[in-house]
Amino acid sequence: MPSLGADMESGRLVQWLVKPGSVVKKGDVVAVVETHKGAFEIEIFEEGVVSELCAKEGEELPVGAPLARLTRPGEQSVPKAPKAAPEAIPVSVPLAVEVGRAPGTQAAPLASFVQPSSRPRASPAARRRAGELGIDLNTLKGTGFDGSVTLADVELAAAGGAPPKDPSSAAAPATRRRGFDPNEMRLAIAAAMSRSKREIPHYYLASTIDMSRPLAWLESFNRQRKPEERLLPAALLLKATALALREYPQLNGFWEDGRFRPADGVHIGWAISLRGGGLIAPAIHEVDKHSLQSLMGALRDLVGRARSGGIRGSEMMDPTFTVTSVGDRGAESVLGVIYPPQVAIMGFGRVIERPWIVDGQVTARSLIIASLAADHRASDGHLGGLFLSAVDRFLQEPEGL
Amino acid sequence: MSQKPHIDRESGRHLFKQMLRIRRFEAKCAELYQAQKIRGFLHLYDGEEAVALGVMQALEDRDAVVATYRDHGHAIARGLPMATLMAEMYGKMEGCSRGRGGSMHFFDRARRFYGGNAIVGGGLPLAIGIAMADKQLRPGAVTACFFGEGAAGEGAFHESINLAELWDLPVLFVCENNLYAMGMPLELAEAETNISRKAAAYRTPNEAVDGMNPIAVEAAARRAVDSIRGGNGPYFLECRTYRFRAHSMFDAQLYRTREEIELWKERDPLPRMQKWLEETHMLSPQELRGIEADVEAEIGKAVAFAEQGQWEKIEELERFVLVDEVPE
Amino acid sequence: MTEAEVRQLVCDILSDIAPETDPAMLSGGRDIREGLDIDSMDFLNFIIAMSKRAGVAIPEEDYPKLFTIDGVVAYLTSSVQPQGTRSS
Amino acid sequence: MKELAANASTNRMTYREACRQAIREALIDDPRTLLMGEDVGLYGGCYAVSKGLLAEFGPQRIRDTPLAEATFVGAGIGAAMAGLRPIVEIMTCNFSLLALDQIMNNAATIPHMSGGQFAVPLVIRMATGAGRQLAAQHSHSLEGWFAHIPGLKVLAPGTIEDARFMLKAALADPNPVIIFEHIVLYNAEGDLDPDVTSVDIAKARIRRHGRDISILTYGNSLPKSLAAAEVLAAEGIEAEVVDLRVLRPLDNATLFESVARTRRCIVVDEGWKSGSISAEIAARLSEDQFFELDAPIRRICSREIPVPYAAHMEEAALPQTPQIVDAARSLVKPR
Repeated sequence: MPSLGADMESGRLVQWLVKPGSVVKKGDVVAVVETHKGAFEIEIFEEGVVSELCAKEGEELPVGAPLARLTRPGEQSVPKAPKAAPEAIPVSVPLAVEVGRAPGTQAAPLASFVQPSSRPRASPAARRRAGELGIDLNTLKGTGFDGSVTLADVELAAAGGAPPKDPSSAAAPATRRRGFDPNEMRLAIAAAMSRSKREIPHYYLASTIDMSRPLAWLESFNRQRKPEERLLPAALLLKATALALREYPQLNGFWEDGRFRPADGVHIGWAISLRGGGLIAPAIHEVDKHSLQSLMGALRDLVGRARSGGIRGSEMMDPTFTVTSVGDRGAESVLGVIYPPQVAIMGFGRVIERPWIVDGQVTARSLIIASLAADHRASDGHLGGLFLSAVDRFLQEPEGL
Repeated sequence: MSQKPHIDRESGRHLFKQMLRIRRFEAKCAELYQAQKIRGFLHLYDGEEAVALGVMQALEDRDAVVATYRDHGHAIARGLPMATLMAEMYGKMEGCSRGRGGSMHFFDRARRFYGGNAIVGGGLPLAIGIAMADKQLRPGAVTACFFGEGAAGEGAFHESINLAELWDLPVLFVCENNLYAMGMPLELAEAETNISRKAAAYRTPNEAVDGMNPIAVEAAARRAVDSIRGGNGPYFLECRTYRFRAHSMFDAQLYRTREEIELWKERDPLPRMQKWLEETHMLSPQELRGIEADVEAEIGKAVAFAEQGQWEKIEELERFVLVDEVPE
Repeated sequence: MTEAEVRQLVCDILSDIAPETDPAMLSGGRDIREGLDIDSMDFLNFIIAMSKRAGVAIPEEDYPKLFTIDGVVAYLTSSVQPQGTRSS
Repeated sequence: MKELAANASTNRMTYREACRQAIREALIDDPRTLLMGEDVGLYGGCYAVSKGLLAEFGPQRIRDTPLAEATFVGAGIGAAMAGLRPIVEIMTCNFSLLALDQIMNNAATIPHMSGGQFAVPLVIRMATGAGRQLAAQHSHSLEGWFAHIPGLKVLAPGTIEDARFMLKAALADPNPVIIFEHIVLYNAEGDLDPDVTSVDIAKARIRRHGRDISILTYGNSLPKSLAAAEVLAAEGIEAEVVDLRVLRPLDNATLFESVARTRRCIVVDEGWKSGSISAEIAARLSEDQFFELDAPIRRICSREIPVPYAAHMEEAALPQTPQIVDAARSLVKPR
């Protein structure tokens, strides 16, 4: 049972996606585990052949307990491996896309050389378009050759019309749940935030940032574009934060074993509040390296998957910093609580229109209150202030983001 | 058959000087090869000069030449400028093949020099075609096609002689029989070692001649060319000769003895010609020094020309893979 | 597109975006952002889907007209009519 | 006296007749042209393409050669270098192997190796392909081998029109051009458009337009592919059939454009799959058009065996229409 978070102690195996004899590769999704934060797809980080399933579906297991045994390539299978295994090895069937495919759907005979792949099976054209649109291929059901996601599938999905990969289709048992259990999540948030407030000496800083210029730029940017290409202010805020983090890496990392460990990339956890209560903050990877449009795509994808329960365990584990933004209907400011073992969290309030003094004149401007909560063990307030200034500076030059 | 050519002072010195040009040029090539100025395969013609020279003496500008990969002697005797040959071996653009062919592939359209061909026997079919075209477009022109005795093992040799005879084509087949196909001795390669007899089997007029004697080769070549121009179809000339140097630069010559080489060197056409010219008072010591100085100067200029030549631009790499027009 | 078709389309799209909700229960004049707890990202996804499936261009300044289902119906029935649906 | 009037009145002719008319026209148009090869004269050509030409043009222009492929092909090369415009016929492409040295080492090489001093404006025609129960030594499709060689142009007429007019374009080209005439097509009959008097030898042609999948093919696989497209159309799959026509240099632009539009592609090639022209096309598409593809590239080629004699075995060895249909179905409508 893998640990999907610092606060996870156990998980309940909901569903196996492999069986003894299945060939697995690094990155394949092999099982679904329910935790107090909801259901997660469990990836495997080894390759080989599944020789034994140790856990039964429905079983609750502590972190660290074996779920299955694997025979590495070249190794002898353990004696307990079922005898039927060899012919059961579906070499031509990629494990990752088995989900959602009707049983009995046969791989076309021409596909016999196709190797199992951990990636969702998608055509190159679909893959490129999905990348442009920021659509996660994992969420799509393929209608193309050998069940692959086609360009048309992606475009249909982009139009909002695609049936997402349906977890309750015939291939998956009806017991499988992909959403987040609000009660479990409440407990998880309680545990993590308690730990944070118990262990982390927070300090708080806030700055008011004049958003008139970035928002004007955004408006003109969006005016020439179709809805699916338009940006939200969130993309600007996120990118500016990422670039500032590159300048101040002391805020991007973890407090572990009594010392700060800088992260090796800017993977920002984006706080998404869920309807019906609860909150998750999965990672967007390498935010500093995204263009605004690809970042926007990633954001849309992430929010979409958070709604449908398609967040991967690794995404929950990867954030190196968190951003919480209340959006256009929230409070004026937000002071965050750090998610351990991270060392800082950025908060953006709602954009508000207020009198503001520019060049000695009082004028109406669009403002946003940006706040930083940081771990005083890892950094000091002076650095935090410089960081907030940097965020401001990057926002004032939106064309450079 | 005994039309002994008349050698006067001028023609004698000309033959000597031409052979000396080839010999000294190739000595320079060997030196430059070891200095790594020239690379690739380098096949030297030392000892065989009388063959190329004697045959070329009998040819006219309108005639065509198809050579082998041992083509320095053919090219020089045909009148290709030494400088463009040296530049070619340097791989320079000013080379006679733009630096694309190197030692084995000298070409010169203006002198109807259809290339050194590095596939043994590969030039014979070309000569057939050139002669076909000449017969229609340039009546009276002769195509001289050089090849070694090793080519007699190839099917193309037999096919070509047969076709030339069958179609009465104006081809002068010149077999440079130097006894070794690379390292393969003639008697181990051919059941019938008399090469000219193979031509006889195709009813082609043929003759074997001392290939170490430029005067004899020239006389035979003139007889052959006269016959061809007279409308009698092809002619086969076997020139029995010997190469003094190894097959190419990297050859330990395990296949023949030093004694054999020394024996043949006694018949080296250059000193023999020089001795004969001196004895008949057609070449004074002063004139000899003059000729040698001329040749050395020409070689020096050729090397300088090659050194100063330009490398073809890499952007030109694909140029002439397909051509835009037939050169005129 | 008839009014009923537009209403059905809006409900379909909202169901995709907010699967936990039942848009059909929403009154036509209610702000769907509040009624369904739709944030700005969801709303953008709503606009994208609406634009594609109804085949209309929706400029950003028109977003406020689409905050209610009634608004969407009015917007689409007026703008779809002259423009015609985009065939695919 | 020598006019094309004989058959000009009728536009309907066989592929064989089209080849013959093309040769006649070339011989009439240019005194430097001659036809040379085995049994092209008295016999009238192994496939009767040159029947009657000896009587019309005489033995200097219609030259029967001995069975000496290396030399009569090499002679064609030399003659082209020295000013003639020969058409050399190699009876069937399996015999071309005996002349491969001349084609590769001389024809394809000399223009470049001589620094552009010599051109080889030669046309070599050869019969290719299987389907007439000629067994393993007379049923090759070696187009791909020749298409491997820089310095050559390789043509594959798959229509009566191309059989009729490609030769003229090939003779006008200053480079060595090889024309592969498919033995099964010789009897094919069709109407010539009276307005067409020439064709290019540079471009592929779309023979049937479609939006769902591109079938790239040539030679005798063209009619098979067109037949497959008919079947598919009845099922609602609109296949585009692209006739490669020119196998070297390949017309990337037309192929890429078609595949980028349909996003799916089948290459049908009577050659063996390994190291074939179909392999080349598939490789180019994946190198340059990878992100346009919506399905894996499929190839339908001959089985990798010496083509057997027995009719049912031979048929099973070659690409056939049902295979093309099945492959298209699997790519376009997988379920």
